[in-house]
Amino acid sequence: MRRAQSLTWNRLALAASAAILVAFIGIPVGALIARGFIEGDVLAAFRSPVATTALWLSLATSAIAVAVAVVLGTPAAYLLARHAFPGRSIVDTLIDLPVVLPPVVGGLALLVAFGRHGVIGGPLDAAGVDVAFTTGAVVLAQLFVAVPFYIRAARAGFEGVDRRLEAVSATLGASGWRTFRRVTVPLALPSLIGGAVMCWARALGEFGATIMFAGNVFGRTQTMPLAILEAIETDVDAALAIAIVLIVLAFAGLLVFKALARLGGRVL
Amino acid sequence: MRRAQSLTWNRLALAASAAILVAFIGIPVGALIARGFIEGDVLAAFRSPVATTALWLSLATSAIAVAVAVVLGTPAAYLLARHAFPGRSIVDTLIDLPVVLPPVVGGLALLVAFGRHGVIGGPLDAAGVDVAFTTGAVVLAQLFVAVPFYIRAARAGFEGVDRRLEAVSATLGASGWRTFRRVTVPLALPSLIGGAVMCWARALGEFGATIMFAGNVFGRTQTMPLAILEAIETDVDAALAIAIVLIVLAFAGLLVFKALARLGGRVL
Amino acid sequence: HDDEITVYAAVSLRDAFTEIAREFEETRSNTRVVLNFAGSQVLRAQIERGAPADVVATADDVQARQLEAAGLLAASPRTFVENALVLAVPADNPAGIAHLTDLAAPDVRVVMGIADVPVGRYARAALERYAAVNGRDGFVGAVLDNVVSFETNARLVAAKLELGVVDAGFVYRTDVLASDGALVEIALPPQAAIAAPYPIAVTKRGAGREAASAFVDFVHSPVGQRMLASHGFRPAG
Amino acid sequence: MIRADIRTTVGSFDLAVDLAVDREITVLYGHSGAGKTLTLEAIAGLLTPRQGRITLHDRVVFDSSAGVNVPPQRRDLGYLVQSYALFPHLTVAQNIAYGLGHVRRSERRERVESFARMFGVDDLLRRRPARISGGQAQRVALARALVREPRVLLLDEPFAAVDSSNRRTMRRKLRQLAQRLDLSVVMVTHDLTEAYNVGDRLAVIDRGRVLQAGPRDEVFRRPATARAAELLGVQNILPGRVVGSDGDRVRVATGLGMVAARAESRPATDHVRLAVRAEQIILERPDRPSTHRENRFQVTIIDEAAFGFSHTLVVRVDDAASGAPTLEIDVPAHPYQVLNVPARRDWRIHIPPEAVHVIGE
Amino acid sequence: MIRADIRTTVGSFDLAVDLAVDREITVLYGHSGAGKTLTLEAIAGLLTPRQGRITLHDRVVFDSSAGVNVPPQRRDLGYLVQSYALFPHLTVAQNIAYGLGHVRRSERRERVESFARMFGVDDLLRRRPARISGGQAQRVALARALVREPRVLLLDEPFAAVDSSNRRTMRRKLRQLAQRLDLSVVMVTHDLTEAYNVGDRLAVIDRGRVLQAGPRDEVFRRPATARAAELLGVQNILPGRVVGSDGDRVRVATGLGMVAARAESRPATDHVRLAVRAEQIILERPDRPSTHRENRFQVTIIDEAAFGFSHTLVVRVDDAASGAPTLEIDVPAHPYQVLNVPARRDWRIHIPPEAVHVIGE
Ligand SMILES: Nc1ncnc2c1ncn2[C@@H]1O[C@H](COP(=O)(O)OP(=O)(O)OP(=O)(O)O)[C@@H](O)[C@H]1O
Ligand SMILES: Nc1ncnc2c1ncn2[C@@H]1O[C@H](COP(=O)(O)OP(=O)(O)OP(=O)(O)O)[C@@H](O)[C@H]1O
Ligand SMILES: [Mg+2]
Ligand SMILES: [Mg+2]
Repeated sequence: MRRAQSLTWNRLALAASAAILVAFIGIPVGALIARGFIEGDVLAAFRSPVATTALWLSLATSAIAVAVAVVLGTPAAYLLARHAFPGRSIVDTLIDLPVVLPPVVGGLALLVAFGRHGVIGGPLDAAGVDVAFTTGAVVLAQLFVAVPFYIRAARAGFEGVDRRLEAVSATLGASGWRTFRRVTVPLALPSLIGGAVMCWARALGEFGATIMFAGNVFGRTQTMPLAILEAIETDVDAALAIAIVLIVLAFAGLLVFKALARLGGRVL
Repeated sequence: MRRAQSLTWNRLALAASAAILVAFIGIPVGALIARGFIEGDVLAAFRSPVATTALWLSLATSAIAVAVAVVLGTPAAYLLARHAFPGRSIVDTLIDLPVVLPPVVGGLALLVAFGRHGVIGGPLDAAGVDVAFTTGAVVLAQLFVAVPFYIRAARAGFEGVDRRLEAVSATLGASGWRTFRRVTVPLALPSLIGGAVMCWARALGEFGATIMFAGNVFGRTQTMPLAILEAIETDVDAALAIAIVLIVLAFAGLLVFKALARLGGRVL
Repeated sequence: HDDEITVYAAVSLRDAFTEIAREFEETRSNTRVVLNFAGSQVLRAQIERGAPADVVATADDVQARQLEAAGLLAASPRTFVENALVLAVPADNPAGIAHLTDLAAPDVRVVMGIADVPVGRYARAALERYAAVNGRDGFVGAVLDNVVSFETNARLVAAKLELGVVDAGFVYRTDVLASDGALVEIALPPQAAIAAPYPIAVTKRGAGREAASAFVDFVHSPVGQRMLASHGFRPAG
Repeated sequence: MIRADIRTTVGSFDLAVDLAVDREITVLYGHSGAGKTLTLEAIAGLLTPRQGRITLHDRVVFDSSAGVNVPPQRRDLGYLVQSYALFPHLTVAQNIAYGLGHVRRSERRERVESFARMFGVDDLLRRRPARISGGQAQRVALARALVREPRVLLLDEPFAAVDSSNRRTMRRKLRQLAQRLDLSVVMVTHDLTEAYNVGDRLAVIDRGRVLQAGPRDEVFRRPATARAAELLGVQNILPGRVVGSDGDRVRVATGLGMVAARAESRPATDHVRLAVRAEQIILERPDRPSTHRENRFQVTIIDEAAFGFSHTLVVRVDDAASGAPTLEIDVPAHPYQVLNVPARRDWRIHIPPEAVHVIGE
Repeated sequence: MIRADIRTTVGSFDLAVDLAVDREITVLYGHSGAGKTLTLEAIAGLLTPRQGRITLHDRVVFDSSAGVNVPPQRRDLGYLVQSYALFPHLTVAQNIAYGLGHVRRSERRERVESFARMFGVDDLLRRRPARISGGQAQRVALARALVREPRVLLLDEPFAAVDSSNRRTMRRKLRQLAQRLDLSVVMVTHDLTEAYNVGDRLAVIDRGRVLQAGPRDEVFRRPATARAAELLGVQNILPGRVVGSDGDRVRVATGLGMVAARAESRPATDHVRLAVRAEQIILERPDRPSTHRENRFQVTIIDEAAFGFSHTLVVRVDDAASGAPTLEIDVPAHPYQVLNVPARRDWRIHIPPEAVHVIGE
């Protein structure tokens, strides 16, 4: 069981399709970066207050969005994976809907619900709480758009956990919570991490829902994507330079995230 | 092992967080739909040529995009899950990048690479092949933006497959391919399906990269999201009516997709 | 700052309004201007749903008029500046466009806005006016057949031109100016010249604020107009 | 003290078990698919019976009529599952320590180490389950179930994967622990020798029913039914009819002729079966006078096989009615040599009446 | 014909196995963690040894020096893994049929059914593995490995989870199949009885090394080393020194006194160990004259235990040197009763010289 043989042929086919995909994604991104470097001033972008302010805002809001997605999404995913209840597949599908909506429409939906005249926004407004057009709205927009990716991955992960191990845990006196924490979650970890990574990436790249629901105010709701698309208005190449900042940040962030997760998986 | 007990308390906590998420997603979508029905003419939208033409184009292109994502993404995911090679985590992270890029920037990247002067587009143009601003470009844009979701889910699924079962399959004379097809894929199926669902949903909702790379021409490259966002420019409520068409379609599609997948999983 | 006003402005005004706001704050030390830039349609949708805008400046008088009709403005919008529709080509002009009529030549890739956004509306009007005046039937259809993409805003048109993936497109003069030489303007025949008015107004929310109307006044002031002019806008005519 | 009287259906399998276990080791013995694992799962709370009642040390943990159903984690028991089910993401030490969440850190470590030593897995503590052998995994799983020192212990084939010397040690440790901690243990096995060597009490299960339960020797010597006798490895089961009884002797007419059996009383029915273990039949030279008056038969060896250090002979009784069964006889190596069995085919056997168990059905 | 001469290191475990298996059943016997499973994995191609050579029926499937390493699926063998590893998503029938991809549909079905019947799982064919018992799973896995009728068969503890009656049937079927199809079978077991009952040949493995291999009886009777003897269940191993030999008799001075042993020739070294099985020592009444001249010892019973239908006595030889080992003796139930062992503690034993095996180390 320790080391299986693999035919070179199969490996080649695998490598070929992986290579096509890598090229398909890598060449455009590479071309973009190349153009940004040649035509734009990437160094200046790295230092410009527009980019750095948006960068920090993006980092902070996406981190919060992922945290909320994990905290709320994990139980939801577990419920969907483990408990049959009437309407489960409706709920399951409802959770996927934000992915289908063009983000601007999603932002509109949030605005309709959380705006001053909305079902939720109305009462909140009466209580003096503003949601739309605040930094909080950025987080909500990101959450709305990105949480389905986490839930779907987590659900698949939970479904893959051997239920016998959970049963054994119970016979060893572990409460449901302890079993969940010590057996279910660690075993579903690759999927949970994968989902969180996708969720974070999606939140980081979110544009349409944010500009619609949170607005585009420098320092308050202007995240990296908004900064990039605002910059495009005046100069594509300046925008590309900011985009490179985002790409570098995301690349580093993803690498670190995955390395930490691997480490965590090992330590756990 | 057959039926474990669950504390009502835990269930409540689970149900509560699931309910919060469902409300968070459901209320805005519901509000949107309500508004669309009240203010827009949904029936007219369902019959309008703009909506129906865009609908078919969306269905066709997203279906092709998902098919390509599955065909190319599955081997890539398997490779990433099972074979260690230098630079694996770089490749892995590169594949996630399109998610981080605001779609318009992604479209820009595609345009840079596939445009007339691009690394890929240049030679193609010389050979008389146009990629940008065609229906094919719609598929490529959707693929670019959506394929990471499939690959990530598939990778997690493959990682979860017990390698002993694959080893046993080999001792039973099964070729690598047969093992993959009869053991690895069926056992990773929940993740593969989850990934394909997310991938399809993302492709269906794709706007920014499409309008940038494929343009927005009625009947050729105008998908549902483009039609909705074009309509928004003049009449929000007409746009909402078209959005409802998209939501209904996506909801039905997702339900059918999942039901078929469950069936397939059982038959397999 | 004890006084903060929020200005919602069309994205094409970004650089000009950023400068104007800085200057405005300079003159009124206790006032801060928060700027929010988005497409005119997004601005309208946001204000309709209670966005905290005190002043709104759109790139399209249709949106402004609809806001007024919805009773969301304190006073009628006033045009404070105009932009000019131009025909632009990439710096290297790959299709060798020299005149508006070249757009009808076979295999020219044209981009323009959709009919629902100003830049598209103006482009069509320009073409139609030119065709009508010169009696060229079928000219508009031939150009439209050459369009590879109808964009939802002028910047998407400009971006494609800047990348050199298309041959020609209708944008605003300010876009050409902002492109740092990546775009070249092809002069439109006088028959096709079209001006795009930019209206500005104080919203209902900003009605009570002195700073809001002061900002609008500042935009109209010679200082404001000079700054706008430096970004390619023309005084409202 | 465990009492389980439950009834349920799993798939097409019908389980109806009534089992009582005292402060001692009870072996639940039965063939593959008899329902042993399902019974343990029901006691552990992993399988909810349709109806019935389960008490552990006077605590009702399940009662269908009262609606009681205590979840597994609060039944306070140790359960070794048949497939070990070690946690793949935890090391051996972490696996063993898993159930010790409530114990202080220092003590936990000590206990883990002492139990690991007890089962000879102390040099594997830092490995993951994927990197140990099958028998090692089983021992780790046993240590994991025992380290909590629960008062009720359910063991599903705990020694199936380990060799005899390990098995001996483990058995001894288990017995010591059971005594020291006053445990009630139910141990499942399909291995008759195991059943005999470990248990104080024995319960025989077949097709979801407990056929017989009682002190080990009692069950072994006096199977209640022919099926129980068969399961308990009685090779010779003869149908017969009681024709008389005097004192502690019962006389039974069988296909082999008249057979005398020792029985406390005449069975309730006349149609009986006689159960005789192969190793209790005595082979004698036919040409020497016998010291036994009863149950002597002239036989012919028709088949033989050597198993380990004993020989199994299949013999036909010479005067038997046609269609009468053959008998199996076990002869240890020493008498086999001394008597020089291979030299001749015709022998005499003696069946001591004490060795004949009468089953009235 | 299987030949494996390999060497590798897994974790901290060092495997260096040299094994040759002919067209017959070879049992690989060893304790838990001895390296049995790793050996099978290497032969099956699931574990690539660091160096060595493996041939299956004259086909080199692995040769480190020649760079040959045939993947498992082209080694044409059947392998029953210790943990069964049934495919959870396939039914029992589909599991069994898994390796029959090349066989025609109608025939496939027939073969699946006949093998399922052979191992008594024919009424489970449509179930998923999660819904069958442990022993049933093992039988399904065995059917799955055998149905392909591979010429080389590797079985890792194939009977560990099944009861004795199933075990007997399975053993018989396996033997028949092996003969009919001319198979080379390696069967791993940790169970000595199993090893004795199934194999033509026996290989004893310990700590990654094959200690001894040969025809079963040969290995059982003449363990090559003290460790092999111990593993093979020889209870009495006495260190001694050869003091003389005449004819086929060797005389050895031990802690118990002089012991005569039968040996073809005087061992190469004088320092030897004597191996004597407990069941070959004969208990005699000390007050009756003995018929044996050699190897008679006066003993005292110091402990005793009953196992099944035999009794194990631990005795001390009365005249033994201090520190000399005690002896274990097995007495079957019948002589135990006849001699009335419980009545006295002091006895005489006789160790037949034929039962004393001399190990020269
Ligand atoms: N989930 C299930 N669904 C349907 N039938 C089942 C299920 N689990 C077990 N069975 C059947 O119930 C019977 C008893 O199963 P159980 O696991 O208790 O057997 P066992 O006595 O433990 O046997 P073994 O010694 O082989 O482990 C078997 O015939 C089995 O096929
Ligand atoms: N992947 C591994 N990494 C490190 N050590 C291992 C690994 N697999 C097995 N071992 C060790 O190698 C030794 C031999 O293992 P193997 O599985 O061959 O034992 P075995 O003879 O089959 O024992 P059992 O009867 O318990 O199954 C054991 O001590 C085990 O702990
Ligand atoms: Mg069982
Ligand atoms: Mg093993």
